Amino acid sequence: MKNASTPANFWRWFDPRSHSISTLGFALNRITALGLTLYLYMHLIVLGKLAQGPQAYDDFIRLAHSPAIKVGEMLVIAGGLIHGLNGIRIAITSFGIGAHRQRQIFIGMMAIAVVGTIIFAIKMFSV
Amino acid sequence: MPDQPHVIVIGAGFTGCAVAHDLALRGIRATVLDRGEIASGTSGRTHGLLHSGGRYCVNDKESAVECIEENKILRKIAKQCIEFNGGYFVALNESDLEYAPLFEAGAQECGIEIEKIPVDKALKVEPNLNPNVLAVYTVPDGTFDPLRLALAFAATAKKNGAEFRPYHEVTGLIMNGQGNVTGAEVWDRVTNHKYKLHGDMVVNATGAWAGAITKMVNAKASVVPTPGIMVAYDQRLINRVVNRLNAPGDGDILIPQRRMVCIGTTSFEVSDADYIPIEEDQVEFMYRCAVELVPAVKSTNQRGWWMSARPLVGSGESGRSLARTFKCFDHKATDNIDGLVTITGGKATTCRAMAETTVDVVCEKLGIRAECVTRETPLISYRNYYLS
Amino acid sequence: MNSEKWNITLIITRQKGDAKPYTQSFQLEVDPDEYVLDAIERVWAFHDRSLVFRHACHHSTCGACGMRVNGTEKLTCITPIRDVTRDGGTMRVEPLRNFPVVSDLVVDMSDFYVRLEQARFGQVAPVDEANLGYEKDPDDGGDYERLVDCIECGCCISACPISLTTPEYFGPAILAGAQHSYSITRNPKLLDFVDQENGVWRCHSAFECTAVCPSNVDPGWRIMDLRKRVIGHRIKKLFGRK
Amino acid sequence: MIDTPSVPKPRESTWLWLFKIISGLLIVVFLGIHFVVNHLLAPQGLLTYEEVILYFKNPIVPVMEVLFLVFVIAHSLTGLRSIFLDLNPSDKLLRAVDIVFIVAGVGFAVYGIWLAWVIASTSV
Repeated sequence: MKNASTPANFWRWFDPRSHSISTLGFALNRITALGLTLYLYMHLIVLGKLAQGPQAYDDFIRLAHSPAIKVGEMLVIAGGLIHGLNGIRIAITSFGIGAHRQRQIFIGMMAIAVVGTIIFAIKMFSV
Repeated sequence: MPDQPHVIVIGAGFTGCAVAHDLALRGIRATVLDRGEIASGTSGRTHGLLHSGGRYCVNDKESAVECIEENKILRKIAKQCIEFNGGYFVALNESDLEYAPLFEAGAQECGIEIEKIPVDKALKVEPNLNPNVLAVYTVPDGTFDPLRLALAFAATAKKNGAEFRPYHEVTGLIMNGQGNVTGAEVWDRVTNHKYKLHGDMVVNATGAWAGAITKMVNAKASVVPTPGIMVAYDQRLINRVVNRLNAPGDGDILIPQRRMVCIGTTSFEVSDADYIPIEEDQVEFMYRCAVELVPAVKSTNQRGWWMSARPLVGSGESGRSLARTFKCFDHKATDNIDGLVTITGGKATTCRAMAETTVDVVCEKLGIRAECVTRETPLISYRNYYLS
Repeated sequence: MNSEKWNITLIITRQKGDAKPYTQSFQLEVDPDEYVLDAIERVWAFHDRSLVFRHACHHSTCGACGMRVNGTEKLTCITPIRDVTRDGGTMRVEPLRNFPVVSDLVVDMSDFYVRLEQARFGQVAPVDEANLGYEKDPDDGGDYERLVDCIECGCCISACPISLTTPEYFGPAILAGAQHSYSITRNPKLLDFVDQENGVWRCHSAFECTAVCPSNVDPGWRIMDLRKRVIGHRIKKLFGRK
Repeated sequence: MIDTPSVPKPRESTWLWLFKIISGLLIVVFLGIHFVVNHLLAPQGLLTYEEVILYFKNPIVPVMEVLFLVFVIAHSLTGLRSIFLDLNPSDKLLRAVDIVFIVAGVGFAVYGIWLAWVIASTSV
């Protein structure tokens, strides 16, 4: 292959220059995927405290009420919504549904993600 | 084979590629030089009409016969590059109708299969045709993809041993002590270095630029670069070529290509074909011509306009009356310079025949006996050109 | 077209041999309705004969002149200067991405052509083999989508974020070509060909290819359709049907 | 002439891709169920140890949570593998990563099932 790939090419997908809106979906999907994976395994480890009895868990939950963690949770919810809704777009277009309208679907999905995140934020911070 | 004769072909248009193809099949080593890539000059910019010969069957029977013969051969050997949907000659006024009997007689004489079909039938097949059409003849016209036709010849030539050096510009010809051409001075524009290339013979297949090459050795080639304008519109309104049924004139052929229709063309002479500016009024004129044949052009957007410089042979007469046939000059005979053969004139449809004639001359001069087999040799896929 | 004149700066990426690429600027007076390729050709004709660029038909039927103009893939022969810059503005022309550069604005498309050949995509076809697409909505450019309008210009490969990451990825035109030839021939070998790491699964639905295609082709949709066909074929095979 | 080549090692095939997509869609479904169940059973949120233990008393909950976990792990690892392919690993490296992913996936799934079992069997 004359145009051989190098691991450095991996970083190229962060390059946002002159791309149409659906590429944003691609980049967002990758970034949220990495973020959510990180969260998932951290979350699993944290839940291990449940096995250590009430003291360990409740101590942790108290810690979780700090604003920093709340913002983190917001990010997880936003990331989950973006990844999930964009994933639905990729899935249905791959099965031949709406491939001609994917751009509109993408915009619609992202609008839902934004609205969903706002609703969660209001709920979370009003408690 | 070290003692295999070596021919340098200048120009990688239709003619140059077809010459290389023919040389390779006859066992002659060919090196093709072009300052651009394949078909970067006139060839790439052709209208793309695979002529049936109908256009020339009244006034230029020699060209018409060449066209129909080569039309049939190309459809056989280069099917991959040709969209063969047929074509129409349509009459739109009394003068066109008066031309019809001449057209019928000419077509018959030249062996072109034409058929007069009812107007309503034609309108059913091509609903965008001018509804006021008075008479319609079908002809075996087709459209070819200009770049890919040249590439198919080049690919096959390459497979058979020819070498292509694109972006290698010939800056001079090498002469020996006897005043004969023995090679070319070349400028490799990719790496920006210059070198000399020696050969047993140089074929000047530069079409409209043939005069620029022969001028390097003070030889003559009576070629007149005769550009014409073409304009493309962004909808595929017809699937068949639509010709105006009349003596060849300006803006009388409308061709479907990809998702477009293209109208052409005009005819005027220039001295240098390197850059030809577009004349605004010609674009508007083409638009009016296109609308006359297919009124729906009004609802389209212009997609592109371009100029293409035909290499017409002969001088002193105006463009339209110059014959569309080709000419092969052996400069030994015309200027007493050995080792240089110029092929020019002609049209894309007849490029294989032009190559055959040229290589016949080359073989005779080199004392090689080899039959031309390009008529029967199918071209391999054009994409193979890019295989190293 | 009118007699309006613009002064623009044309910035061209140059590269010779193995030397490092650099940019060169040219001040040009242009008609804004001229095409970008006309300006480039004029630079070659009147300013610098060493400029190497690929071009043939000058009306979007051959696909030789795909380049990046101000960061977006354009077929320069049909892109009016008016669409990409303004009077006094700049016009930056670079070679396509994701292909090795031969020189200046020319890229090496041999791998691309080999893969198109492997996908058995024959793209000059008479009418009855041509209309295998769909009727596009008027607000999406209208007209009928036909893959035979693909001119192999490489714009989709240059625009594709996956091709940017992985040159081994087949890329939009090739997968679309495989979809087209499969819908004509039903040759299961084509499905095997695309059912792999660098094939149809690598696409991540950015649809850049469809956005930049100068020829009204929708490779994105065709890749999605090909996925559906590969899945259908695999499931049928799983249940022993061919 | 160039023929369509056959591919001996697809590295990513229909099945893996289909698995990724379907597990993704199932996560969406389970997440929906999770929200509904959560809302019905614990409208105040699960903020204390006791609440969690009580929540897990309903037999639907551990089953749902475990299924959800399994699909999330599967989806995350197949997804990570896709991203890893962008680094153009050699076949050997990819095989090693596959093994690590399988071991990690099974490990986390077992751990999650154990955790759910511990919680469900704990009494307040």
